[in-house]
Amino acid sequence: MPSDLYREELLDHYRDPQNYGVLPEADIDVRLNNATCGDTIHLTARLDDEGRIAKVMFEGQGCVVSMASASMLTEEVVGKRREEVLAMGLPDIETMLGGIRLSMGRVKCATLALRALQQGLKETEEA
Amino acid sequence: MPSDLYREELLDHYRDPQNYGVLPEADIDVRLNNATCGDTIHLTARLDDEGRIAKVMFEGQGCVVSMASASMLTEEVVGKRREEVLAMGLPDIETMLGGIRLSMGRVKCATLALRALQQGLKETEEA
Amino acid sequence: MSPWDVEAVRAEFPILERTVHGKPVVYLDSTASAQKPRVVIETLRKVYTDYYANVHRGIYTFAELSTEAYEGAREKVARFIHAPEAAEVVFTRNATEALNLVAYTWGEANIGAGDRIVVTEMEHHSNLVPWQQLAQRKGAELAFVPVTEGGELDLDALRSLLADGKAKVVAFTLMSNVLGTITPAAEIVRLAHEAGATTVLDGAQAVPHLPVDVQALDADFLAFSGHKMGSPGVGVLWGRRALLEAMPPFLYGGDMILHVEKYHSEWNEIPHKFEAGTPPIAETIALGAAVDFLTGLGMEAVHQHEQELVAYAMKRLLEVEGLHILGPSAEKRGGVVAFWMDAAHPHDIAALLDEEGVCVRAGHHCAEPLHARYGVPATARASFYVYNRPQDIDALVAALQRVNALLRR
Amino acid sequence: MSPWDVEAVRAEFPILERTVHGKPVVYLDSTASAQKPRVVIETLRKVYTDYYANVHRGIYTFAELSTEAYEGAREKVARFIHAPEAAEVVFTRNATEALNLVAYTWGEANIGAGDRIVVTEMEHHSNLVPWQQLAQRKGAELAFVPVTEGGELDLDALRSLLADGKAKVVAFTLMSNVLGTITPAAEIVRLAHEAGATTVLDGAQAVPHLPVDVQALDADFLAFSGHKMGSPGVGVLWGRRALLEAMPPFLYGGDMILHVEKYHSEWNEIPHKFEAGTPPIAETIALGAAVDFLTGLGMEAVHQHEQELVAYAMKRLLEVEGLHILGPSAEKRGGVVAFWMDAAHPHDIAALLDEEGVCVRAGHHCAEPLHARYGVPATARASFYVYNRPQDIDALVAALQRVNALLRR
Ligand SMILES: Cc1ncc(COP(=O)(O)O)c(C=O)c1O
Ligand SMILES: Cc1ncc(COP(=O)(O)O)c(C=O)c1O
Repeated sequence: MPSDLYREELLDHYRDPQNYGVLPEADIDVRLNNATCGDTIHLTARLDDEGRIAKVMFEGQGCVVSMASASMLTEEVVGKRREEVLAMGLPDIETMLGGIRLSMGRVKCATLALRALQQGLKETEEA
Repeated sequence: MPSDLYREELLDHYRDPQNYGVLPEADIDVRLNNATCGDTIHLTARLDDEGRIAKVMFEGQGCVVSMASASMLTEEVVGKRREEVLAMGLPDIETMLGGIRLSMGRVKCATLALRALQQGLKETEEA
Repeated sequence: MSPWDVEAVRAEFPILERTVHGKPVVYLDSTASAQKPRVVIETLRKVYTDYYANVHRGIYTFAELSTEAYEGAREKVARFIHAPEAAEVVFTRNATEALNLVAYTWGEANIGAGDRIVVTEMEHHSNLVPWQQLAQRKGAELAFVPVTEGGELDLDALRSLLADGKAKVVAFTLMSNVLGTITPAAEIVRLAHEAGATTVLDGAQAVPHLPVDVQALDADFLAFSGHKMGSPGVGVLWGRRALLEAMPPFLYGGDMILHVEKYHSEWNEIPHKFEAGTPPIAETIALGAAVDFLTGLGMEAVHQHEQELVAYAMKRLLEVEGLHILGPSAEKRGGVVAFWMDAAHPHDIAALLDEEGVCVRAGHHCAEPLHARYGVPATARASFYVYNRPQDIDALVAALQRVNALLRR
Repeated sequence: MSPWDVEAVRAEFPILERTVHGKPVVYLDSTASAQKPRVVIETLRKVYTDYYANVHRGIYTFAELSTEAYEGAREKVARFIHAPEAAEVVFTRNATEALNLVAYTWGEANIGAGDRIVVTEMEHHSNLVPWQQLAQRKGAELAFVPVTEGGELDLDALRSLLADGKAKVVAFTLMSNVLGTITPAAEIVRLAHEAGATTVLDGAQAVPHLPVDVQALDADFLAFSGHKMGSPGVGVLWGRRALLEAMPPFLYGGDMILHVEKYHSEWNEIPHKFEAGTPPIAETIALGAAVDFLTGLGMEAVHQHEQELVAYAMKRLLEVEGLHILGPSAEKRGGVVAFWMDAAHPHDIAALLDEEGVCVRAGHHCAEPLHARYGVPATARASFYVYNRPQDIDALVAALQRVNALLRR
């Protein structure tokens, strides 16, 4: 029985995540965790001269949903402006994951990387 | 529909209570009330030389159950020893009222006078 | 609006088919607790037979269905009282616990020595004793808005209590559970806010019976109880987000935490910060069903139906010799009438009415100071809800005539 | 005793007939909340259709029937835990509220700066955070009885914590909701009492699953939750009469008072002193039905059934490659097994098991410090109750094998 959440595409991202690691000389450097389930992420990113996302990398531990969506996010947001990223929400993540509808229990996993990136963007703004 | 609680005998005691009033030179003088429903009683009593109940009187306001059982109690206990009165409880009151079974909501009404008398007996003992 | 079809409403309440002492039951005690419509009873059965599991944190289907239904009930309750967002709705044990929550957390943090806590003489003990005890703990002043002979709040007295700026909170009921008085809540909130005081609204009687809109009232806190609106036992506290967020938690334990270490904890977001431990899950989902049921009837229509009943009741009750009604005229009240009789103690009234199948409450209805205000230790109280009809009042009056016949000395 | 007829027991739980994703449901999350037997669901319906009314103070038939049934449930609960008298049984929202009640009232009155509060590393947040916060408020010391690698309490460490006489309270669970460990409660109570400390027993897991006798344990307080034993959401606090009587009230309002004046109140007797406002009436009556149901099965037999299941489960789970079990050997535990897998995050385990109809929980199970103790942020947990059978464990193991097949890298 092929499940929506555990489709091959997501499993590929989980087994072999894109942009896994820590980016040197990053503009954004955020560690976040999901207390309820112990998911952790360390997300680093660089912005280009126009303030667009140039590159994102992540390291972390977590479930398929959190790791695969982190991996996909590192590709999805490249070239986006900060406002665009800050405006992203659960529906965008659901679309990115292939149009699935996440249950309440998985929302926090799926958005962990996005929240880390958004938090980093806000911190660069404040600085 | 004749009701158990509102039999003529009880109503007679309610309409025309026995030993209604305040006993002068009483050994026992207790005021008690039933906060929940506002029933009040002022019970006075005298003991004979052997410590038996010689006479009981009461004044008060309350429902048929509390007033009728106060009235009946003033007759019921005359001649009883203090231990006998202190040993009395709900079943005795129910018997006195004609063998009815009181619902939880009326227990406090029915035993108000008895509790006043028992409290008075304990106070004379302590003094 | 189509005319109120009380027989259709009654058909939704299976208990109304019962008899008591061989007489059809006439239930006139909804102010104490309301009967439950079929849809509420059926919702409980459905949750327990179809998908029950503990809420939050669960990843399997039953847990997700239960969580969605539970949080769905929160959305329904929020819409019902026109709250800006569901996260401002906290579920508690009952209205009493909701009021205590405010007194213990907001009160502990915001009331100090010399501050004034304003309540009214018509409060239910649940909206009085928590404040009385807070005042004692803090050395604060407890002040009462008097009730007029006619059963209304004395707003001039309230203005005086607010004038010196010492009042930090005004806690008052939207509707008295004894007098039936519907208080001028928007006006009271405005006066309180002008004086810089926070408002705590006891909606235990109002929310089940009237349209209540926390935004239109500009309220700060609102407490009420599901069991008085046809739901199982669930309480509700609504509060403004900013207030709830600034408050420390109340009960500690599962669900209200974000992160726990041995010597340190972090709190979850509202509303979860205030919901420690496993909530009554099916009951809360059934509260959502009760809200839907009432919304279907329309709260304006519910109120109007009850106003018609209370007007009829007050007219007919005065036919009973030696019967005295507490509180204002019919148009100023909800469907509650408390009364006393020269010939009979309220206990006897209730007991003798029961013999005719008529259910009324007798006592001080958890409002002793209000009864003291009127110099009566206890009253009998008849109250009306969506399922009551003029015949019920006729049965009440007939039974009261019998009381007079039996007990008049 | 006749052999356990699990199919007959299952027939009493209508939800077990459901399917999830087309598979028969295999419910292995009773530690979070138990499913409800037919008699409980039916009791709710019956109360609401036959005689529902608010309890206490009511003089009409429905109110009397409801009060008798509500107080009857108190008697049943008292007998179930072998309490000397029903008046020592206080109904609360849940176990969490019961534990908070003790910390807020007994704790506030009896814990001072420099006193030691002893808890254990295996406590559920509900029996940890209230004490942690009390310690912070009071400047008291919070000390932990360590958990050994094998998942048991280190009683020598407890002895040391008790040696200097500073410990005023020992709060501990009768059974861990993660490790399954059944703690040596009688021994712990004896040690605590010898050192002059009061004992607070978290029975949330034990009471639904084992015979618990507060007198044999010589306990001071015991808290548990109805929803984990097949009842709706109702909590229970039992305490010794002398302790409860000496404690100040917790929540203020209706029912818990004897007499209220404007500036002064007097409290009702126990247990009512601690039950403010309208309780969940039908739910509590249904708790009584759940107690009867369990008594009918026999708590000794319930425990033995679960021990057989957990022994079988631990044997079979070790067949799954890369699976690690937390906690002691089967004979030292109740029907709970928490585990983690090399190949899969607990979330994924739970989600993939759900696709096979198998319901398990994933996370820290409200025991973060315990998970920190073992260096695992989260586990998956399967738990068993009266309706589980060996086939359920076979389904669990088969589903776990599929997880391995899918996620092993
Ligand atoms: C050991 C233990 N203590 C306390 C609790 C708290 O119970 P409740 O959530 O019903 O308040 C639980 C339930 O999760 C538990 O397992
Ligand atoms: C006006 C008012 N406030 C508060 C309450 C307390 O509600 P509960 O008993 O559900 O906590 C009541 C109910 O009796 C009430 O009528």
